[in-house]
Amino acid sequence: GDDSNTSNAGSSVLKVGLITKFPVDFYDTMVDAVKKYDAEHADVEVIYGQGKSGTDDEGVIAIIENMITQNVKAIAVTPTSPNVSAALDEAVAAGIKVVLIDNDIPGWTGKSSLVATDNLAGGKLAGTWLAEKVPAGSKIALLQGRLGNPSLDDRIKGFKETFGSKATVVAEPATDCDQTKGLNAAQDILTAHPDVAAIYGACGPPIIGALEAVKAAGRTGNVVVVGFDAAPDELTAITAGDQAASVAQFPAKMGSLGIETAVKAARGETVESVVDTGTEMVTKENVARFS
Amino acid sequence: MNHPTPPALAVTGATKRFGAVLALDGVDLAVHHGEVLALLGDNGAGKSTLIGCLSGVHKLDGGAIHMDGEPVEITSPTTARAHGIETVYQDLALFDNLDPAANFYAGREVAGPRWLPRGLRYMRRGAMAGVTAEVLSRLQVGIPDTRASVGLMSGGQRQAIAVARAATFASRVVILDEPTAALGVRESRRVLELIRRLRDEGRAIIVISHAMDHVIEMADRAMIMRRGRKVGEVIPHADNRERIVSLIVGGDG
Amino acid sequence: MNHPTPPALAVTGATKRFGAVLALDGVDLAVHHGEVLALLGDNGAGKSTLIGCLSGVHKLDGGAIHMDGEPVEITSPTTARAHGIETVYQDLALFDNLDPAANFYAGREVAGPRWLPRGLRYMRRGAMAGVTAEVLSRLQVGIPDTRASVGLMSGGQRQAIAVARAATFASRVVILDEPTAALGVRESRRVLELIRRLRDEGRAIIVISHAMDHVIEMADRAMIMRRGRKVGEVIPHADNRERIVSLIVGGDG
Amino acid sequence: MADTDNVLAARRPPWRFDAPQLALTTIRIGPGLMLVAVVIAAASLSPVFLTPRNIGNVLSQSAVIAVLALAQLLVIITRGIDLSVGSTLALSAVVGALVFSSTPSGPLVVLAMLATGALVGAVNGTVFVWGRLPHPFIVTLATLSIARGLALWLSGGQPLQGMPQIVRDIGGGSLGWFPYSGFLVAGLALLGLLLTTRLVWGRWIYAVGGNPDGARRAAVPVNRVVISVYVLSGLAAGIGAVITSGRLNGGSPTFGELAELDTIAAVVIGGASFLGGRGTIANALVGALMIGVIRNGMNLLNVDAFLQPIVIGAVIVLAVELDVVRGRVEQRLRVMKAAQT
Amino acid sequence: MADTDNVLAARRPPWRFDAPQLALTTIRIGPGLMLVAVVIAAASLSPVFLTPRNIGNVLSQSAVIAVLALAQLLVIITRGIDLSVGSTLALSAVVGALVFSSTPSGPLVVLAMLATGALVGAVNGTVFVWGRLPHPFIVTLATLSIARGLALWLSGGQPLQGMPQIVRDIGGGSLGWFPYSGFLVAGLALLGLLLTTRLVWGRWIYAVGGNPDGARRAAVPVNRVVISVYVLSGLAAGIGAVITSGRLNGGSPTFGELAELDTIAAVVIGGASFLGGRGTIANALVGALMIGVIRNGMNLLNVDAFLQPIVIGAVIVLAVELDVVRGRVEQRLRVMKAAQT
Ligand SMILES: Nc1ncnc2c1ncn2[C@@H]1O[C@H](COP(=O)(O)OP(=O)(O)OP(=O)(O)O)[C@@H](O)[C@H]1O
Ligand SMILES: Nc1ncnc2c1ncn2[C@@H]1O[C@H](COP(=O)(O)OP(=O)(O)OP(=O)(O)O)[C@@H](O)[C@H]1O
Ligand SMILES: O[C@@H]1[C@H](O)[C@H](O)CO[C@H]1O
Ligand SMILES: [Mg+2]
Ligand SMILES: [Mg+2]
Repeated sequence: GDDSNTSNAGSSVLKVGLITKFPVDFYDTMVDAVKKYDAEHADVEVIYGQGKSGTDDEGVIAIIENMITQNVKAIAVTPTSPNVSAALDEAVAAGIKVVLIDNDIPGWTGKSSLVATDNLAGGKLAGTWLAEKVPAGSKIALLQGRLGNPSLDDRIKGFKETFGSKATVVAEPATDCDQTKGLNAAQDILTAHPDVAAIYGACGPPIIGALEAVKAAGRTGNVVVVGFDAAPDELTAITAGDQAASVAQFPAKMGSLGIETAVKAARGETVESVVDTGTEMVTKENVARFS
Repeated sequence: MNHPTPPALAVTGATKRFGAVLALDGVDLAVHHGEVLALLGDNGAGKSTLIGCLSGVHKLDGGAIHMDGEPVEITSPTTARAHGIETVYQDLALFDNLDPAANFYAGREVAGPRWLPRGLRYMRRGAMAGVTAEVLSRLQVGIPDTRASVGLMSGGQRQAIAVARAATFASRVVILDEPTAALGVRESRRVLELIRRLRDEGRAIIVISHAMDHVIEMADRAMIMRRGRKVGEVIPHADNRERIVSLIVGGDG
Repeated sequence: MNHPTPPALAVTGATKRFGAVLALDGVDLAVHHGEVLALLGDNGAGKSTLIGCLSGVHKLDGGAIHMDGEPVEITSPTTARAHGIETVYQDLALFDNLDPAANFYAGREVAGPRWLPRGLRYMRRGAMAGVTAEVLSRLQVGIPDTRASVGLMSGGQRQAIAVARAATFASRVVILDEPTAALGVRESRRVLELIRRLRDEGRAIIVISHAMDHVIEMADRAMIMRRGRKVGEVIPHADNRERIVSLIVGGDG
Repeated sequence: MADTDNVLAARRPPWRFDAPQLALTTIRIGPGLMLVAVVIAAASLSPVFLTPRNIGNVLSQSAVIAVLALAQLLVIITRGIDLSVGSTLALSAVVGALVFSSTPSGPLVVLAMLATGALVGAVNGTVFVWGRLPHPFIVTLATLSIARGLALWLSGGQPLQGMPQIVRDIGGGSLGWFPYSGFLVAGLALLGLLLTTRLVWGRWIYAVGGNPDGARRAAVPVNRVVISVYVLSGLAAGIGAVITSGRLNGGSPTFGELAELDTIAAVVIGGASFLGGRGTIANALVGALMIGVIRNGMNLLNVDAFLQPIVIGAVIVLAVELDVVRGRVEQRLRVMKAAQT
Repeated sequence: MADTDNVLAARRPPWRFDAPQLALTTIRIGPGLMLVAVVIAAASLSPVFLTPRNIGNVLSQSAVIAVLALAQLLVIITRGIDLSVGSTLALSAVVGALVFSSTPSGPLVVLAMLATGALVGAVNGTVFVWGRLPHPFIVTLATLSIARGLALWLSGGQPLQGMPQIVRDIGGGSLGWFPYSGFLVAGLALLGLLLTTRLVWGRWIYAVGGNPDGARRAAVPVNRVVISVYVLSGLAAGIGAVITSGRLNGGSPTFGELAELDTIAAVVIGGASFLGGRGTIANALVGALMIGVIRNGMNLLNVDAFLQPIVIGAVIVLAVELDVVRGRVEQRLRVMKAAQT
């Protein structure tokens, strides 16, 4: 429902919470999809919360606690790490249904459902894809995300699993998913290893930075750059041919399916335990579908 | 002494409050060109406050200031300086991180060109260093390295720099708040000589001091304050030393 | 004066270097119980350095210290205190953020129980406040609020607190570095009285001062230093004032 | 206070109504007044705010900042600063989790966390003191970086799951709605109060901050005092690690990011000064709670995530500005009172 | 210097070989010696390090920290601190990107970025001065938070693509291997040198830091000087935004995170003191380059990501410790030299 008018409308309105990690376009897309759902369903009121960074466990926990206080019936949450599970246990104990979105908490059994991309699978997808694009024995570099962030780490782990030993990894610095750090790291890698054949990154912003370094080195199109998330800037670069590919997730789908599942669970309906929102390689061929 | 000309600096009915403390209560003071006026009084009598009002650090709550007979308003250190009043503060107010020349010229750097705003002017560092070195050598202050920062110098050297700074720039009035407190015999003498020289050049001088010997030696006139009021004025002399002390200390002393 | 007993404090052949500066060059000093020794000399003569070595702030490079005839080692402020030596420093060394009682007892807080390490003991704040209030009232220092921090107090009040602190805790020797420099006539008198009282109670006292009047008034003996050396010793008196000054200033003065 | 009062009773006039004194006493509560204002604002904007459950939330959400702020206060009183607290917390938590993976003993895990924190603090203190560094900013900035790196390296960059029951209780348990971590904070605050107002060591901390050189001359063991406050700050980071790990049931190398800014802000909101010698335990707690209440209130009111930093920044500067005004009024009242006597 | 030398020439002994003087001059290079050491280490570990291309990389990677550090130095000389530079950079970049989305004019975009930075700086300075806050830590911590919030809000949390050609050139262009941003830094450093050593305003900055109260009594316009350094620091953040946006061809609200720690570290590595009145432009540049060289070297050597923060922390504290030792040796040499005369 339209929260300003119907928030006090009594028990017929179901109050559910959506918690996202932090303010980036990925979660904004998710939140927008949920807001759309909210507007279309007068019998549901969604309250929102967001952390400060991709690893802001404390912030997410505070929001969970506050939502328990506000008597929501279900929470759809993008967990920053397994560390938020204790707070989610409290929610479950208070009779609140919990739906995890975006990524799982391995081994946590309290959830009603998981609506997510499998980041490990996404990484594997990128590894398989890139293994076909680079000649055997060449050099590649990996731009890690923020150390200690499981979903970002999974994207690297999955990549390595399927990419195998097709090429040597000559560098894998952490970029904190920061554009400037991605650019600096790529500059240094291209200087130390001018023959690097491909760069794969665990998140979008450092890849956007890396593209600038590739361009400055005069190797645009010549280094295979693969990102993750297919953020708007990446899509532009793929269309322009500067970037080769990116692993797309579907945040809007995650959002709408996630909130729908949460509402269902709160109403006592049965829900699927895993809803895979899937990943897909975005390349120049299919980029039009994503823009 | 009889003065046909108006005093170089005169304040009448000076009143100053800090919150509920009445630090100055209708004080009159006048000092003439070529005269050394000693300002005496016990701790907390209001001496520093009074000269603070004359050097623009404090603003008077009541009272009027005249210079050479003309009414003037002293509202900031800048206006005091513009009126030719220079002050040696009790705490010296030196910049420990700067060299003697920078200390001399702080806030009145020699710089150009004139059409630029003051802050953007290019400093004539050579000229400033030259004058400073000359003044200090005239004062016989032994400063081995004139480019060292004054924070590295001894108490005596520091006091000498502060006094020399005021002496150099005062066109009309020099105010000194306990200029010899930390000085030894030799250094004190130099300062006393300097004060006499300034007087002979026609400057009006106000000196605060607790050292009765120095007062008797240099002052033409002494004005005594107690609890924010003026309680007397005498020509200091070895003979009336006791009288001055009893004025300072008051009836209950 | 003739002293059958050994001096309360004696230092022989005191030598101290700061880098290449020879601040003390074989200085001998002795002070007896019930005696006030004035330590005179121009700025930089080495007076503060010498007493710094006696109060444990500096370590002597050469020389020996005896107390009541016994050799002692003074290596830190703690050992000096343990030997009953208390010092009023030139900069007072007060804690502006603490009240008078905390200043009095800094580093020697009254606290218990004894079996705990010193830092973990519980302070007897009442006892400390009581003694402090009593000492200050005996000294007739007008301190309106004994629980205010000393940073809010006037220069005179602060100096009085520093002097009273040393007077209270010195069992044998009190050292005062220019204790009246910032004081007015009345306040100076109180300090001079206090020094006399301490002497009468049998304490040995060393006072540094540039104020010749005060030296003549209070000192039983004066020792003069120049450029790190002892250059003379006199019984100060109004008659030999000139002689003392010329000893201080030296041949070229 | 009681003792002092006895001694001075003799010289005090008998009690009478004393308006400036009353005003002075009220206004001295200082930053506490600002906290009350913020609480009233939050309570009137959100009906949930004053429910016991939410108060419990505020307390457990503020507990870590509060613990760190108590020790940061001691550091700041000595004119220092400790930038490394957040990273040290992460390192302690990771070490705790690793210990737990090889032994189930709760006390051992807690001990490991506390020891790790204290060790980092000892490094900060000794490098600063014995290295004669001009300011602790540099060494604690370095350990900020190093401790985070060690935490990442030890954990392989992974959050490590699982904590013994005692840790989970300390961080996440509660007595009714009142979290155990709230009791822990209260206990530590009382210890801090004891230290800063009654014990000799606390007096020395203030003396060192007020006049380090004077303290040395007064035979205060200055170096040991300075080192001790960094050790206590590291220990507080270890305690913070216990609470955080308990709340989150695990240890992660990303814990405590930017905690240094929060704790310093708490201490400064509480009226302490970087010039040293000033600040009280009660006010540091108030500062920590103020930050906690503002964050919680904004979550309850569903304030846009983008706006939250703006509101926090504005409230912090407002609180300190109000305290400046309060201080000036206090000064005026003090003068008025002095004039009476 | 030249002028001073003329005046004093008369009282100087004629030149002769003077070992302490020589040692003194060498050692006074100070932090520069440490930079040379780090460069030699990097060059001997990586053959690529001293190639023109990599030097170009180091310069362009250090440019932003260098620009911010030049202004942070001025702030620190006045006893202040500016924690807000990183967020201000982000805000300026976002504003620039938004302006670019409605006008293609390069100069207008640059102007918007500079003006935004200067505006935040002006807020910092005036709130600090007119609010009589005890320390700029608080207000700049608040604007750290507020500017980041505004940047997120204005951008909707999105990185905004696209910058005019002039901005792209400034940030990403180069003359041969020498980046334009390197020239920009050099130019700003020269301006800084002119300001701090030759212009009246610069002298006032040192005077205010050395003795604020004395400066006031010497008729130095203290408030204006203090406000000006925060405005310059904000302006530097605007310039940093131009460089960053140009390098990345866009403006993002996440730019400049933790830049405040890097710039303060650069200034402190360069020997400036939080007590004010001390520090030089050249040494602040050295500090910034030192950080840039270490980061670049670790990337070239493919140092494990976990180890990088550890190495950075260790090198920073080592550099400052070496400078402490250097300072003591200098002191000794000075005394030796004084003894000669
Ligand atoms: N800024 C201030 N705020 C409040 N009270 C002040 C201030 N300055 C001075 N006073 C008070 O005004 C009175 C006069 O002080 P002042 O400094 O003028 O004394 P003084 O005669 O110079 O003493 P001294 O010989 O110790 O320097 C004192 O009671 C002092 O406490
Ligand atoms: N810590 C130090 N380091 C280097 N030189 C010092 C130090 N302390 C004192 N000196 C030097 O030692 C000499 C003696 O200084 P000292 O302070 O003992 O003089 P003083 O007789 O107390 O002078 P004043 O009357 O000015 O207090 C001076 O040349 C001084 O510069
Ligand atoms: O897990 C999330 C998302 O999947 C997205 O990639 C943004 O950053 C990460 O932290
Ligand atoms: Mg005075
Ligand atoms: Mg001395």
